[in-house]
Amino acid sequence: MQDVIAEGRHHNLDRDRFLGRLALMHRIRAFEEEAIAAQKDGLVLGAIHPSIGQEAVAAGVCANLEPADLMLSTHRGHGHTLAKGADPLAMMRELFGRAGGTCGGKGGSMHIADFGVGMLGANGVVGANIPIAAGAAHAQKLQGSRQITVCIFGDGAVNRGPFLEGLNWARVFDLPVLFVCEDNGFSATTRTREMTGGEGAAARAESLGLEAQEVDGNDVVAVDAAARAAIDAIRAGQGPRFLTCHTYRMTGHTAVDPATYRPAQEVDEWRGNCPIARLEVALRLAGESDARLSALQAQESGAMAAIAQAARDTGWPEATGAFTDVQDIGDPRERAF
Amino acid sequence: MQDVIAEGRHHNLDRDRFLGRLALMHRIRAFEEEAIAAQKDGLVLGAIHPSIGQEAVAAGVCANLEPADLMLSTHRGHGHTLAKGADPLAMMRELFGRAGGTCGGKGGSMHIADFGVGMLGANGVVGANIPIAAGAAHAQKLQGSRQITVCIFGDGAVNRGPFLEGLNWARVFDLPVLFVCEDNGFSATTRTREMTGGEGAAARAESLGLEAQEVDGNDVVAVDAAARAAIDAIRAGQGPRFLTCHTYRMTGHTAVDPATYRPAQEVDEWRGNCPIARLEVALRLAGESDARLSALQAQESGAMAAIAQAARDTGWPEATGAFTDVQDIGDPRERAF
Amino acid sequence: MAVMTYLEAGRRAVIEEMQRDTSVWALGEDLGRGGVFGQYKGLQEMFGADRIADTPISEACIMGAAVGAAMTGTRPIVEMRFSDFALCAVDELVNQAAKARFMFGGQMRVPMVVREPVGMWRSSAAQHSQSLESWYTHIPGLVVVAPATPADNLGLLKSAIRNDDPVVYLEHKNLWPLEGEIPEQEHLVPLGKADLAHAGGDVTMVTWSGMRHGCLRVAEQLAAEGIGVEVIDLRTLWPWDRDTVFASVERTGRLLVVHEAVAVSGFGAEIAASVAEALHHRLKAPVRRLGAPRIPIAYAPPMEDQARVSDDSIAAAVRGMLEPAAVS
Amino acid sequence: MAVMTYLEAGRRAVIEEMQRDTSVWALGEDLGRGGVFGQYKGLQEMFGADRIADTPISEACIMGAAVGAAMTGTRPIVEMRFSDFALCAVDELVNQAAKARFMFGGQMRVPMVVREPVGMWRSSAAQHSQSLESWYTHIPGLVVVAPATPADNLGLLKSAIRNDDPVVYLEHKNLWPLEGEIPEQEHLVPLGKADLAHAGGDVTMVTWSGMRHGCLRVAEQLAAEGIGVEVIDLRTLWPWDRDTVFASVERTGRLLVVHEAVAVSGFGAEIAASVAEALHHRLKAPVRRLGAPRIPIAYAPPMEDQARVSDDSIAAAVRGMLEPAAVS
Ligand SMILES: Cc1ncc(C[n+]2csc(CCOP(=O)(O)OP(=O)(O)O)c2C)c(N)n1
Ligand SMILES: Cc1ncc(C[n+]2csc(CCOP(=O)(O)OP(=O)(O)O)c2C)c(N)n1
Ligand SMILES: [Mg+2]
Ligand SMILES: [Mg+2]
Repeated sequence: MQDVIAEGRHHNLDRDRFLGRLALMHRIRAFEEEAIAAQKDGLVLGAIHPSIGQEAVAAGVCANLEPADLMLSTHRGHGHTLAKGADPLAMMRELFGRAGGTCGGKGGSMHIADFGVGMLGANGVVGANIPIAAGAAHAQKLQGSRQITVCIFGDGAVNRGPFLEGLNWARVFDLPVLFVCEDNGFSATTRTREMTGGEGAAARAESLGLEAQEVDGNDVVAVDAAARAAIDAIRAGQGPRFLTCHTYRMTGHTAVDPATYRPAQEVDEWRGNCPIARLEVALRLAGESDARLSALQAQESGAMAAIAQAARDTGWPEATGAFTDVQDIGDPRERAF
Repeated sequence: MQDVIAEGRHHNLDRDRFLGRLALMHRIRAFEEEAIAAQKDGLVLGAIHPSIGQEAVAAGVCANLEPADLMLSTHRGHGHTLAKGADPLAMMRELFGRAGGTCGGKGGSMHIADFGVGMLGANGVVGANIPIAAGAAHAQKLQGSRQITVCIFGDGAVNRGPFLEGLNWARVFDLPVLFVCEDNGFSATTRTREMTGGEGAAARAESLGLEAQEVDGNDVVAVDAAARAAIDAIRAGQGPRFLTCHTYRMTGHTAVDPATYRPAQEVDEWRGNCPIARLEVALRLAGESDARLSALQAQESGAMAAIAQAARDTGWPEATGAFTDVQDIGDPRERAF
Repeated sequence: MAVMTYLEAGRRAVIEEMQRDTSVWALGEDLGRGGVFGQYKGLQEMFGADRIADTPISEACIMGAAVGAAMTGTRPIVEMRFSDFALCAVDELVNQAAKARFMFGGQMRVPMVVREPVGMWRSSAAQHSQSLESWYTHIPGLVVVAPATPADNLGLLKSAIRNDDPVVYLEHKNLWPLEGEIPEQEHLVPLGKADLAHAGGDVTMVTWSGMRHGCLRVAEQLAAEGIGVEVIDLRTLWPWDRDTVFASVERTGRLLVVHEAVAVSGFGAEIAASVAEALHHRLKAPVRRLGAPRIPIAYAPPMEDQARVSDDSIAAAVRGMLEPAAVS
Repeated sequence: MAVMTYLEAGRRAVIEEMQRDTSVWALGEDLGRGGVFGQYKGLQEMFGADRIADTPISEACIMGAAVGAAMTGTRPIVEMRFSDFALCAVDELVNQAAKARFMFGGQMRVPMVVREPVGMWRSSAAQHSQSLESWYTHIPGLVVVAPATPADNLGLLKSAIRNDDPVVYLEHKNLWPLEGEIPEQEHLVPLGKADLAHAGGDVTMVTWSGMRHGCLRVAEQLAAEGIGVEVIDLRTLWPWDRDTVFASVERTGRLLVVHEAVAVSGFGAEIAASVAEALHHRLKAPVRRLGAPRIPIAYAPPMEDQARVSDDSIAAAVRGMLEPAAVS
């Protein structure tokens, strides 16, 4: 993998840009490591789906968005959400079900949303974010906005009908939306390849009339370049685009899944392909010092430890919150008469 | 259009085969003309969707099936159903809601099925037959059967999610199923092209891993050849195939739709491309006599007039039929206590 | 007052609200040619193809895109054509539209109206005739409306479009041609308020949608016999106007709920159970429900009719409730 | 008798029926690795990948393909993983599976079992916790089953697989680890028969699924105080065992229905309304229902708990029903 990284293009890396990306990837990694540890302590209440190993997709795609752009994610959405600018403390509180969580403790990991930073929600239903994203982009078009929408989903989602319906919709209405398939090879415990006819996500997108590209999803430089080009084209009014990022999750499907359905050797190989390590090598080749790189990691992981502690120290939300924001009319307390 | 028909291949037409197809197409046309007339008289109770102008698809595809093969159709399914061998009198009775109808009067035109001849149902929900067909083919595979399933749907169905899910399913499980897109250019009052991203049905099928072909759907000789080749391949165990037949409906979406959303000139052009007339020209070129051809038409239309009359003369089904075949346990008469 | 059909009234509601608020738009199949029943006739010419949007046959995406567009500052009117086809978009309505505001902690709302024509309509058979309103009343986050008259279709649809939460709006296909008086000036009917359609002191009859008309026929017929039937058209099913219903039952001591949907687990069960729970000691007769038997709807009239609640069965039910109780 | 978990019992049912009848097969996501909860563990090794079929994430096609395969001579067991995801396949279940036999005039049947794990389960939030059984009871053509014990999960699942019409089979996720005694020999529980889980003379408590256990705890607690609660676990919701319920209410004069689902338009409404209609004059107190408020289910425990029916609220409801009636 070092060979790949040593490619010439990395020598004239925009160091400031990628130091920022590296910090972000460390932040995502640290967030999820803290969350996994906290789940072992019983603090994270519901299922979490770590994206450890996939950070280059979040950092390479979402960091290219303007704050007012919109983004939709999946059950495996911590990285995307952080990259879109959500507050990690509020997110950690949400995972812990505490007051001050991003959704006030109502959603948890699988339903994190932060509309304040244009993050329109993770989703517990595979593929359900695709039509919703098409709709958000539809509204942007109706409103004559210059903003765009990014919709990230997994390789498993391409076998659900809404994938076809949503991509077709985006093409028909020529909407400002980038669809990103974060292809980690697995749909829960199943190898997606075995359940997928044809060449896969990008070929399907092309058949629906979307220009599509595939990149090494563990190479943040490549993801960044591809996402930026697509986003620029979309913002220039060229309609929807598609991007597949090939990656791998280092953990199980959930934080408690031992993932015995895949050989240790495969996992090891991918561990050697860690997107963070790869970017560090590239930055070193571009002249960044070891000291700077490890300071950056230390800073992010230190900050995240403090955040996890702060989340632990936060109280529960009020029980009465269960009855707010249901709907404006009708009595949500109704249990029969 | 005459030019097309005059192509060399029609000179060595298998006359017996295509006289049979011609008779079938006349039967379909006569059935629907009787049904439309009967609807004007108030005899056909629910909506009917005529396939006048599209008969070459039914004749070219379904007549290649063995009786034990299975076939699923749509709301526009009279032709397919007749071509699969259903009894036209029982069908006409079904449209009239009379006793002895194919479904005992419970279904009507949109829910005609004749399991006795392998016709597993029209469907009132666009695209819903695609997963069901995949399941029927799945059962054939599980049962080690040599039979195959054919699933016919319209061009509008390719924008529904089940299209993707069903085709992918057929590829993943390598099922003996032929998907036929009967592309008449319209989804009700809308031009499907304007609502469809990319190249259309066949391109989507290919992206899902199915070999796909497109033919002139008003040329029964071409449809027959393409369908036969696909069916042979499927029966030989080569997995699912896809076929688009380009055609046009001469009537409105339903028998009462004046179809003012399309220019008269377009309709006229297609009228000149009538699949029955084209086959007649081809048969004449191949040496068939005018007398024989018109006798054949007269025979079919005469027989259908008698059938329509017989259907008119049939009584209503028993009201108590409303309570049978709901489910074996529980009281279907239940209206509250 | 002008006379207008139920269909025209719905069309007027859409026009008025689209004129009033440029964030309102409609999406669905064939809307450019007026929609399948003509409810949108001429609207694309008036408002352009962006705001009266023709869509692919993609119910899941029609509903899902509306959710996304509603979350982000627009107010979509979703046309589902037949309520039966909305079954292709249940995840989008129930798991997404209805829950988003709550799940995301109130960060935004989902102001969308889902128009789903319901009900039996000349031999439309099992896949074009369903009435599933009770499903929607069971789902937290949804408002459920079922107008029965032209004036209510105008006034309720306008209120639904202005509502900030998702509304399932059930028009009855059989009522499209029904004519009725409608105010010339702006007409809003509040959500959640029933209409006391006929006064009477002996039996409270609660109904909605298409069955309002059968109930009124029977009420008038029985009035001539000296039996006083109070017909309450709920109009909004969630939240339903319990105050009006309870006040009436307190007076009459008798409740009959009449609806077209299957009786078993129909919304009549909720009303009957609520009244039985709250007003047991005021009841002069057991609560009663009338609805369809638990059968799919057949095509042929003799069988199709078995799924209908007839005027006769309504009248018989009322009479039965007035007989001296056979306490065993 | 052997002791077995609820999960193991379901697994045994599938094994026994697949051994008995080679036309039975199962399809769903991740079944090859045992399914998401381990209900199918080792089954692919036993029966091969054709009969324990891993599928794409295609709920609509899983359900739709099962319909096609059920119509043509096989007996599919559909695994929906969480009942919430079955909302992606409602057209296939309601418009197709449930209606096909009727619509096509009885030409064939659709013998399929749809397993949909339901209910609240440790901070699973709004999209992994729903209980929508009342929806299915409203749909002609569907049988609805909701087992609460290991023995019932064995015996009912076997009966469901042998049933010739589509069965919606609702296992409760919280019950997977519950242990219970199970007969060693073949054990079939008939569909449509309730289980009288606890005898008592003062109040009839009708329940099912997860709530059975809370009801039994309360019944035992109240028995110590001299209050006799008869707990009836319906087990099958359609058709429900009206005879058993009515006979009990005739004895006790009091009905309390307890379920986990949202109370409004929950299946409790159907039972309460039916009893109020049929046994009004026998009732010593108004019928009562307990269920969840009409809210989506929240993630954080303090709010999540608001959606639960607690033992305390059940006990309070029983006590309330035994107080002298406050006839106003
Ligand atoms: C409609 C639906 N079906 C099934 C599930 C259960 N499920 C949750 S995540 C998952 C795998 C998704 O795979 P992919 O889309 O590749 O995302 P990844 O987990 O790999 O990030 C499944 C099957 C679900 N949440 N929604
Ligand atoms: C899911 C669904 N959406 C909408 C409809 C209403 N509808 C009936 S036929 C039709 C057009 C279908 O077009 P196509 O598939 O091309 O078939 P064609 O009518 O041209 O034969 C529509 C929209 C339906 N029956 N089902
Ligand atoms: Mg994946
Ligand atoms: Mg068409």
